[in-house]
Amino acid sequence: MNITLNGEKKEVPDNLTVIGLLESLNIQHPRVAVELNLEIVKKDGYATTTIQEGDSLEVVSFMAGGAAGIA
Amino acid sequence: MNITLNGEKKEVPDNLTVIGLLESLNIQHPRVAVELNLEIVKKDGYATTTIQEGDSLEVVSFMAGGAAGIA
Amino acid sequence: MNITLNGEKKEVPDNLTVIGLLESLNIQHPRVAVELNLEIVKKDGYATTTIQEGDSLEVVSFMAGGAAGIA
Amino acid sequence: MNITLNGEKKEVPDNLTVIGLLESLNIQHPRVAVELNLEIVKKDGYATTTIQEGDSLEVVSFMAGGAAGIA
Amino acid sequence: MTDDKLIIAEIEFKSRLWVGTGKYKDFAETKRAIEASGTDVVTVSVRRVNIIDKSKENLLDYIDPKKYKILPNTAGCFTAKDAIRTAMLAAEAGITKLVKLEVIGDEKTLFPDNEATLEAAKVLVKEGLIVLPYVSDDPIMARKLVEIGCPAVMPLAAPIGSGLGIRNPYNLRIIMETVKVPIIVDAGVGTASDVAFAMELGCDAVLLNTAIAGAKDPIAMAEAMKYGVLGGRLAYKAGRIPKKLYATASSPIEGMIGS
Amino acid sequence: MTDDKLIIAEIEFKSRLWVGTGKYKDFAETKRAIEASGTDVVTVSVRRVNIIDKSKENLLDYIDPKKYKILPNTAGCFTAKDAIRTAMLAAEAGITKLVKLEVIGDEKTLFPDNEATLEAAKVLVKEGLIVLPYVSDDPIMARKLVEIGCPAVMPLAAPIGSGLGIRNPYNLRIIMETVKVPIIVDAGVGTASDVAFAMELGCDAVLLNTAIAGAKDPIAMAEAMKYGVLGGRLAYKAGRIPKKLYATASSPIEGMIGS
Amino acid sequence: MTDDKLIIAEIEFKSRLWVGTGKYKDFAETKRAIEASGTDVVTVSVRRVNIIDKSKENLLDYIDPKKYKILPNTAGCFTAKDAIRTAMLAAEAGITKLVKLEVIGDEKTLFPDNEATLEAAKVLVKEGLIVLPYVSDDPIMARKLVEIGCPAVMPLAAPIGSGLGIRNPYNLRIIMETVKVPIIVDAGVGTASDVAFAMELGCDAVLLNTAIAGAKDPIAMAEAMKYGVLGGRLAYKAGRIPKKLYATASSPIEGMIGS
Amino acid sequence: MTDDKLIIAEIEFKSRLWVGTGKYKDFAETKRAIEASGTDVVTVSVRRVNIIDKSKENLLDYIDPKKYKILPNTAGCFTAKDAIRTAMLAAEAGITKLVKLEVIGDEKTLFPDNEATLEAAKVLVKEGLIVLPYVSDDPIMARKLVEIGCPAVMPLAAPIGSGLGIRNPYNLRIIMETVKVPIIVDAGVGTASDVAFAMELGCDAVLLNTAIAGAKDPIAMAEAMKYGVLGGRLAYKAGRIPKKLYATASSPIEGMIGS
Repeated sequence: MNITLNGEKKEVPDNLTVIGLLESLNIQHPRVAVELNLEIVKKDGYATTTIQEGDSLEVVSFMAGGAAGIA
Repeated sequence: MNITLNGEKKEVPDNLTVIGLLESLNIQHPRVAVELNLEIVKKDGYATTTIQEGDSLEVVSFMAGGAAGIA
Repeated sequence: MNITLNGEKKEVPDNLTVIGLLESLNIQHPRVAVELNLEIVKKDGYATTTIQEGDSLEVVSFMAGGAAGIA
Repeated sequence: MNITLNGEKKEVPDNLTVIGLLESLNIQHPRVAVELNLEIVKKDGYATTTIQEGDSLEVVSFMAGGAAGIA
Repeated sequence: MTDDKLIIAEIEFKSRLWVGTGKYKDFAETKRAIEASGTDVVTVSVRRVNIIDKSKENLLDYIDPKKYKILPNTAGCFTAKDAIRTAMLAAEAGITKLVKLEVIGDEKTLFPDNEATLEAAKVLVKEGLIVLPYVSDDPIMARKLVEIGCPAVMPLAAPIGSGLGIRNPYNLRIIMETVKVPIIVDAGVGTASDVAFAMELGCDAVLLNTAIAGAKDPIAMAEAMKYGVLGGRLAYKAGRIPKKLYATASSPIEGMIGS
Repeated sequence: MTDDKLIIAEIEFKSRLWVGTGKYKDFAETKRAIEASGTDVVTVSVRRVNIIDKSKENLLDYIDPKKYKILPNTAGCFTAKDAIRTAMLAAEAGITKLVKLEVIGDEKTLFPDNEATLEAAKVLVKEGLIVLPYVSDDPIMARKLVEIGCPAVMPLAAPIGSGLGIRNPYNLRIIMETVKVPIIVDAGVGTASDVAFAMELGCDAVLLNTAIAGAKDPIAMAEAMKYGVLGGRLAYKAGRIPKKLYATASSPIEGMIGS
Repeated sequence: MTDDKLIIAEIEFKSRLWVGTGKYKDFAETKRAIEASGTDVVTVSVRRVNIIDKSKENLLDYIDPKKYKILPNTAGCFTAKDAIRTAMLAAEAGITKLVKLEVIGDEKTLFPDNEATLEAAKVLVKEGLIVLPYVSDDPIMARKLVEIGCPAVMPLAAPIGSGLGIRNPYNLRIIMETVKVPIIVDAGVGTASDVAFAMELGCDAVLLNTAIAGAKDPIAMAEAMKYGVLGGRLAYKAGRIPKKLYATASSPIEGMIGS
Repeated sequence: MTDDKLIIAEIEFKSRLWVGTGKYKDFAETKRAIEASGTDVVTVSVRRVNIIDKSKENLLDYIDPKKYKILPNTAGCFTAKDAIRTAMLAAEAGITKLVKLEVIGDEKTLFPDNEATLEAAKVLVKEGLIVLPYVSDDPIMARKLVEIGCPAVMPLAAPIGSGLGIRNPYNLRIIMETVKVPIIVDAGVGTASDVAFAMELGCDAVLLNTAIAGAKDPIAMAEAMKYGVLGGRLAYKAGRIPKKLYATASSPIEGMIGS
């Protein structure tokens, strides 16, 4: 199925859970946060939350970035 | 009847119009503004607006007062 | 004879007085000052002071020039 | 005999040397300097320099005292 | 500089020095100070008519609205609601649609409540008033006020009555880069060099009250301020020499020392 | 000064110098600068994980969250909505409830949008986050942010990355008189004497990034800033001599700030 | 302020703005700038008469010595000897006994050589000249110059032509406490607010040249300077309000200068 | 910065903070303050030995000359003659050839008498002393002192004990351009940011006394000053970011506003 991940179209297997997605991307769970269709997915929901066709996901983490305003 | 004028209780004759009130106080019409129960009374309404028992009026004008914040 | 006038060699007639020199240069007397061999020549001495061979003269006046240090 | 020591009159024995004076005052030699009648007495002259009647001596050392101007 | 006109909402202002009417000994002194200042803009507050003491003189008997532009202010208002009410009454009084909008956020320092000021400005602009808002020296707030229809902005130089002068010329500069309306420095200046400096920064006018009314000799200070504004504006237009560590220095100093 | 602790929302901070992680050559330099600064508080941004380039190193492999307090920021957000979303995601990432809230009002100057910041702060405080808001040096806004539950306020000293230092110590003084929470100067400082001065004014901490990362030798500047904060704080606690025109002058010059 | 006269060595000066004649496009511009400045004191240098080009115009054909007080200066002299010679010639020229004594110590910065200036002043005072010495802002040197008979002192505000303005108002204050003769700020000012500030400090006059002649529009800047001096002097006499952190603050900030 | 050594007349100084010994409660406090400051240079005055009270303790019992470089000063001398006499006696005492030469010109302000200082320096240099002269911030005088053999110059930042800090960084800059010897700021600083700023300007060291001894907590202020000097020096070497009106501004600001 097709989803939007971090702003980019991506094809992923059906019935994929959030945890499945993260593992397929081999992203360590700690220190990331996931937003599914503008709703935050709690860590304890990663395993039970299934991604649907057309869903939009954001997976974010901490990056270099400074004092005020410095993106 | 009793009204509140500029925050003070005052007894005035019944069926008094705004213009009547101003004249009784011998306040020149120009350069004042009148608020009746929080509604502004336009100058052309002075003659036709009658004051009721318990009304609250504000009659204001320009006073010395300075730059920002100086009351 | 040869003299030095304002730093430049110059040939002038013998027995020339200071006033004679100024007039030959058609310099107005007022507002100038004359130095003969590092000695100031007072105005009333212009007529009686004769210039000798090899003398060094400075004739100065007021020029544009500004506040401190601006030559 | 009478001398002036650091601005004060003082009576001292005759034929006193500078070193004798310092010892009589039990002042340690190092870190002091001596001026006899406005002339500095070198350390190696302490033993040979004899003080005369009426001499004026200054015996100074290092004291607390700060940055510029703070006596 | 006859062509150096200040125009706000199609109103032409002859003077770039605007003055208040508070804190004077009496109306006579007020009048003389205003005349000495050479201003044509006088700001006044809106207050309840004194019902009891009818004898009380009226400021406008001294300051002729035909001669001076009257700029009502909402001084003393601590909420958007009160400021709106006061401004609407001022407009209804029928002399002018101009209003100097103030919503004070703190009684002690008289700093403006920028948010409430913006809220009130939105309403008053819709009502057709010409709203000149008193705000802190915040470029973002200045931009928002212009966006909602304020034809000028009046940032403070320093707290009202403090006499500290232009505390943050950098913010004023940034405000002037951010919005393209006249900037009128309002409050905080103390002396003639302060107003001259404000004009040299490129500000369009200065409004003050305490600096004149609170001086030992208000009339002389009023005249001093007149010259300060004239001198500062002329210097701004004349184009000053660059600052250098010394005259023969190759490059202008880059404000690294002492600034 | 072992007892001179900075405590915000029951969290104890060892260092009064907080640093950013942006603009460094690489993570190795970032790490060395942070170590040289002696800080225990590091601010980081919240960004999309790079999906394509999995090899890409992670900042937190260099900055150990066990060793440093991580302070996520909402840098780059221009609306309350985006800032709220970013802050909530940062909290969900599970390292900390702290957030440095920024809502930028202007891309050019990076001035904060105070109103939007207040709006976002209200939501985030309700959500249980510890909100440290970046705002302009406006005492009224500082008071409102404290009233809605911010445990500290982070006014700017000067525009981000400007290096201008404390442009308006007067406003910082007034903010410190107005609110009784820690004041952390955020952005605008350029060198060691700037941070020392901020501490001498009574500010509780300084957060900076560009001044270190942008210096010719970031590691040396990081160390310089460490000493600047230590010196300034000690001087503040030590109680400086009054300013006088000269030592024997009878009355002190009380205008210590800015003069 | 018709009674606010500046008197030096029994000579009464109408204007507190004194101007130089250097660096102008031509004599016509010089004349117009001087007129716009409202001054009655013009400083001129003493130079060799041009022998070759007799047609060359003379400055004094434009600046009428009957209308203006001519103040010859020893600009360009680097030794006491040259300055003495130049000053004596100026006096002999018969217009005035006034001389602005300068002995330059460094070609690059044009800082005065205080020692040599004092040495020359001693000689010239004995010769009966009225010596107004250009010196650095050193109170001790000011006192020595007054002790040997200078009726006024002319400390620099900043290096000649730098346009930096009053760099050290503290020293000027101390000089005014140390000597009781008129203090004329000489050199370094750049704009109208600088001269206003000098007058507000209590200085008695300001002499400048580059700030006017070097401006994009010298005539406008000359007028600006006129107003700056008038405004600053009036403000000084009027008695300004004290500086406070905010109006209701109990104690004034006394560090008025430099802050 | 192990290679960042200060060397004057072949003597190597570990610390760039030099301190005085005056105005302390007692020698014990003096010792503790000096230790806290981290200095290795201590200035002392030269005074008559107390003949009467032999019990009196000696400063050097507390400040070990093996551990600290002793810098005798001629504090309190008002003539070249007295300063020469005092300096010669100090040298004869046999600890050092170093002398901090002071000739005070005015008891009230403690400003130096530059002329007399130069005169005394000439004699003392000939006598083989290492003369570090305290002078006003006059580039010409600095040059003359270097020309006659002073290996460093000690200009004042502000009047002694005034705590005003660096009043004229411009002059210090010009002095550093004019002479190529170490510049040690002497007197006038008040707090840690002042000394940091002096170092950031490029000065080589700072000497102070009152700012530490006069603080409420001299020991804490001594430590503050240590950090101020370290931070300022490191920042100077690190190369600070340029000052801009805001980060994205194309050109550094040219010090036209606020400076």
